[in-house]
Amino acid sequence: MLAISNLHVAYGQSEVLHGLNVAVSPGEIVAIMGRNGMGKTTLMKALMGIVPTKSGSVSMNGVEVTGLRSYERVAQGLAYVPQGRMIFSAMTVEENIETGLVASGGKAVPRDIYELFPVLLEMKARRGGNLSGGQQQQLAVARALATGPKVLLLDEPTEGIQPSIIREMARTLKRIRDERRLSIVVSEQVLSFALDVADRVLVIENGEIVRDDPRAGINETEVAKYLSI
Amino acid sequence: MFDNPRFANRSELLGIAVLALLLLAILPLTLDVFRLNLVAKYLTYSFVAIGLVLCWGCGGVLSLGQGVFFGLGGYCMAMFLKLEASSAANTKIQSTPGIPDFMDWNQITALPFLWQPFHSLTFTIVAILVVPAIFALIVGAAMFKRRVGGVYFAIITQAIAAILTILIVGQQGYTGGINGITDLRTLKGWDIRTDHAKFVLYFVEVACLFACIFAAQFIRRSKLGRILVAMRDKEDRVRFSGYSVANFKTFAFCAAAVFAAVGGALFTLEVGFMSPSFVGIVPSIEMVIYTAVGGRLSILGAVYGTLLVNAAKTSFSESFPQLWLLGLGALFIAVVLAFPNGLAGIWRDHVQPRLSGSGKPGKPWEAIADKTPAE
Amino acid sequence: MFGDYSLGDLAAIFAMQGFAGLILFSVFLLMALGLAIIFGQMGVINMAHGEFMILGAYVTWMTSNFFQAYLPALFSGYFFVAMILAFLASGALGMLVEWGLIRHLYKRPLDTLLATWGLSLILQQCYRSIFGAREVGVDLPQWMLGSFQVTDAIQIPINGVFVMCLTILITCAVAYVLYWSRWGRQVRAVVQNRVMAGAVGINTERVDRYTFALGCGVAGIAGSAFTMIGSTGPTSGQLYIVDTFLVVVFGGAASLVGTIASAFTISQAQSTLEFFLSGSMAKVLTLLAIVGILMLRPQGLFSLKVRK
Amino acid sequence: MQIGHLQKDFLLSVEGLTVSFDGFKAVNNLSFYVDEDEIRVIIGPNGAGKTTVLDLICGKTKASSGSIQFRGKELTKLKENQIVQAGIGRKFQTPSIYDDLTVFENLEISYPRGRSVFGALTFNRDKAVRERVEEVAEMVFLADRLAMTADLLSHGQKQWLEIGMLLIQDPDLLMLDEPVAGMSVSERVKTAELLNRIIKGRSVLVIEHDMKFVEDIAHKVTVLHQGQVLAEGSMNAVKTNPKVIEVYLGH
Repeated sequence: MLAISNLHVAYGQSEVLHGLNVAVSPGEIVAIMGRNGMGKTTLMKALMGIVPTKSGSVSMNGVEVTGLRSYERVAQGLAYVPQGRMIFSAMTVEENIETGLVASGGKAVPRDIYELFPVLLEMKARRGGNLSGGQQQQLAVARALATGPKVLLLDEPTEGIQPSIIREMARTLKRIRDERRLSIVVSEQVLSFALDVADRVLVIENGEIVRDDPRAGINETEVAKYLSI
Repeated sequence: MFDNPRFANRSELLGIAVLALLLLAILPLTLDVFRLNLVAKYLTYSFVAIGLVLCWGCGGVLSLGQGVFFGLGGYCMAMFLKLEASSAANTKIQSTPGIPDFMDWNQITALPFLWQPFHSLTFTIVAILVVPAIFALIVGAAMFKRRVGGVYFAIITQAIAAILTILIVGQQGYTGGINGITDLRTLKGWDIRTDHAKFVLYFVEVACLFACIFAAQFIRRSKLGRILVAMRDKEDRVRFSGYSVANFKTFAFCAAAVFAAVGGALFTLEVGFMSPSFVGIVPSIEMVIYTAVGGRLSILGAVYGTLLVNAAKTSFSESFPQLWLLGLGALFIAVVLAFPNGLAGIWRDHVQPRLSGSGKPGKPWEAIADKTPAE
Repeated sequence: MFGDYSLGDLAAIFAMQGFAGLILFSVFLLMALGLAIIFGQMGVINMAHGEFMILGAYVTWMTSNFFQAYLPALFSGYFFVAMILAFLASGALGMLVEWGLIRHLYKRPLDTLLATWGLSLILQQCYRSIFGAREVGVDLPQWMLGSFQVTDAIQIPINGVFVMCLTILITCAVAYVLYWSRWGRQVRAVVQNRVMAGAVGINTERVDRYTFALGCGVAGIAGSAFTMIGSTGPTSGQLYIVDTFLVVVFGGAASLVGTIASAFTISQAQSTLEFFLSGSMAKVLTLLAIVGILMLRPQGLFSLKVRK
Repeated sequence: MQIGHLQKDFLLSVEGLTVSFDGFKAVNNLSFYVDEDEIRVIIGPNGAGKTTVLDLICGKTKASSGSIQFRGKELTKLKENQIVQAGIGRKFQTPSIYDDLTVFENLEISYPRGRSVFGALTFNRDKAVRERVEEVAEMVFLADRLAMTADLLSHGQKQWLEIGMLLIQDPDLLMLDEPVAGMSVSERVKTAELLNRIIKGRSVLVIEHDMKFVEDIAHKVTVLHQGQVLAEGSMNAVKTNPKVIEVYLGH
């Protein structure tokens, strides 16, 4: 589905990602773990075309997207829930979701999105900026789903969110995967969440993938070493 | 190597020497008095341009109201000269002798309070320097303390230029209205209209210009100048190095205002009148363009830019009046899009390396211009 | 100071003055609407905004001449055709300018200001070369001449009423486009977070181009409307630019309601002052008050409270 | 605890500090105290409010309520430059230096003299200044780069330069926001060595994720979570604190 090969990304002179290789199968949920500053966010941004790629390639279903702009990548089926959620805070909840419809060509917000997130239906006339962190997170996911993606990228979705909501989020993501048959790539620092949600756990350290384990038979303490304080 | 920052490095000193040679020898020897007076008129704008180099180029604060300060200086000077020209003997045919003619035409019967002190030359000279400085201080302090800058500052200064123009035009009994203050004759009895006087005034002006260049050069070479550059680049870092950013911006704005006012006062002397058409929005923006064409970071570039644009304006509008505005507009766009550092940038990036052949490439200046902050 | 007037006269004067204020309000609002889109939404300083208005005025003038010469029977309705043509002409020019000039300068707002000033000089000269230096005025169709006789003393000119109605219509249209249409959602998304807008699938460059064109087109309509109440010359646009910017900035740049409120406040202040003072002093005092208030409250009357 | 005990003089006391952005409390009723000569490290997951705390102390963000006392001086009422003059230096997360100026000029501007407009105009680059600049440049490994324009430096060198700019101010409290982020391994080692040298004789407040580095220098660690203190104490105590494990590992 999504294939990343030998991806190098640099800010000016300092290279942050040193040749990543990741392949994501259809319907798979992949968690990318690592501490702050290890390159998770940079990877997400590079996949969306927000940060330019230095060398290497990213392809979706065999279609090369490396040279494309963000909106063209969305049209190819990539969707993005950024770190910090970045909802359009001055716009209402409904308008936020509707911005995602530009790519999919729909007219109104599909019912199933509101079914996934009933709270958004209740609050559809509120300004996005006035939602709580957890609600904003749901809104950001809903907005991404409105584009009709094949691969959903989530950058630290648990950041600043209460533990009780985090568990629910894992369930929701799996439900999204099952209902829509899309692949999900999620970057994380919280191990329990990653173990809840992922089929495969990668660890990124200093811009390189250092571990790649399927969920079954994962050595939690080994992975935790890369994360714990 | 890190001794006291020298006043100017060798190439800058050379540049100043070349300019001095041009202004003090080549032009006076080759031009007739009429043309020389034209050059003198152009040069008065270069005072404004030098001020803009400090406040816009170095400090990143774009003022679109420099005409206000040019006008304040010019009007102060004009008021003094007008009072001298309106002696009771000269104006005995008026219904109220001893006051300027336009006041008499507007049925004003006594010299207004604000005009009284301009009988004194000393007061006038002090006013030329102090009035614009105080005005700039008030405007600058009010805005920079509230962190208003960039585009908003530009628009508000532009509005101030519009206000002052409307005020001058509207209050013609006190200001001479749209025609301005005209028919200026003598300075302490010395007739400024003669060719000889114009010749002498040219040199007085060039002397003032060099004083101004030296002052600007001193400011830019001082730590204050480096702080201005630093501020344009990373305002927050300067704040967190313990400086009050607002005070430094205000200083740059005041300095630019005083330079502009000196230019305005000299303009009145050289040209023999002052009018609101040098105060408003259009002249203010044109002055910014002189700076941009010369190079917003170069003091000498500002002088050359002013001279060149004005020379082009005069010769163009003499021969192809229709084309002049097209040319000027295209020049604006070309400078902004292609040469953000103007003549000085072209000189530094393309001409100088070839001349010296030392192959020591300077940092591309485009990068610097791009950093002029947005807000 | 009211001693010379009877009570009835005074009432009539105030009514007329109030109406004059409303016309001024319409003029300010029409001028500011286009800029509220370009500067308020996109943050682009377009100093050639006045020239885009004038283009609309000239298009209207040409249309009126065309109808007079070739379609005299339809002359009474030419204005509606002219308005659409004005919108298209200014919008098309706007699109061209965005492509050739503005898009290179989004990160250098002060430079945009200088470049668009250069553009305004070029446009002025073009107008002068094509249409001549003299001001031109359009002939109004018969139905727009004259005035409503409300009472003996109060007359309300029909063209003034027409401009007011037009203003209301265009304001509603702009509000609809920005706040309720699909396109407006994209514009607001791009304005709030360009990067994220791209990442939800919005073609931000196209949005920029069409938004700029829309603002210019609205300016064209404004210019078209102005031919109803005054004549047009090559430099007329420059007279408007400071007022227009102040209206938008005073209202709080990103708020359409703010722009309306500020146009209303400024126009009423100015027309009221004009009754007591000379026109120029009224203008000076109004502008001074605006500048003074902006120094105290740089964010303008209405600032949108959003969490960043 | 005895009544009327001697109140200890902390260098920095943060009490009841709250800042909310439109209802969202980024920092919520936060209190902590820093001693003289103490090295304090703040850790916590993204979004816990670490950088906001530094912003509040140095005046970049204004607190909604609460107090920050530095040597008995209330900081919440001061302007940024006054806080710096009171003796607090701050390093930003991304290197914040003056790209257009040389390394020498970068350091010189940070030299704590001639901070008024008039002072800057008459500032004289005398022997004391030159020696101090050279001394600091030596410390931050940039002695041979003094004449270089700062923007030609590598990422790591820029970070060092900013540390040098703080050092030359000789602050009583040094605040560092992720000083080793984005550095290569060799640069990290050098930076650790540098920081170990310069933190002597002053108090330091560090935000850092590199735990090896934290372990080396920290006297005391404060763990922030959702704008509040989750745990505080020695590195070992914090590491075994069940609440900390819960937040980080979720078990």
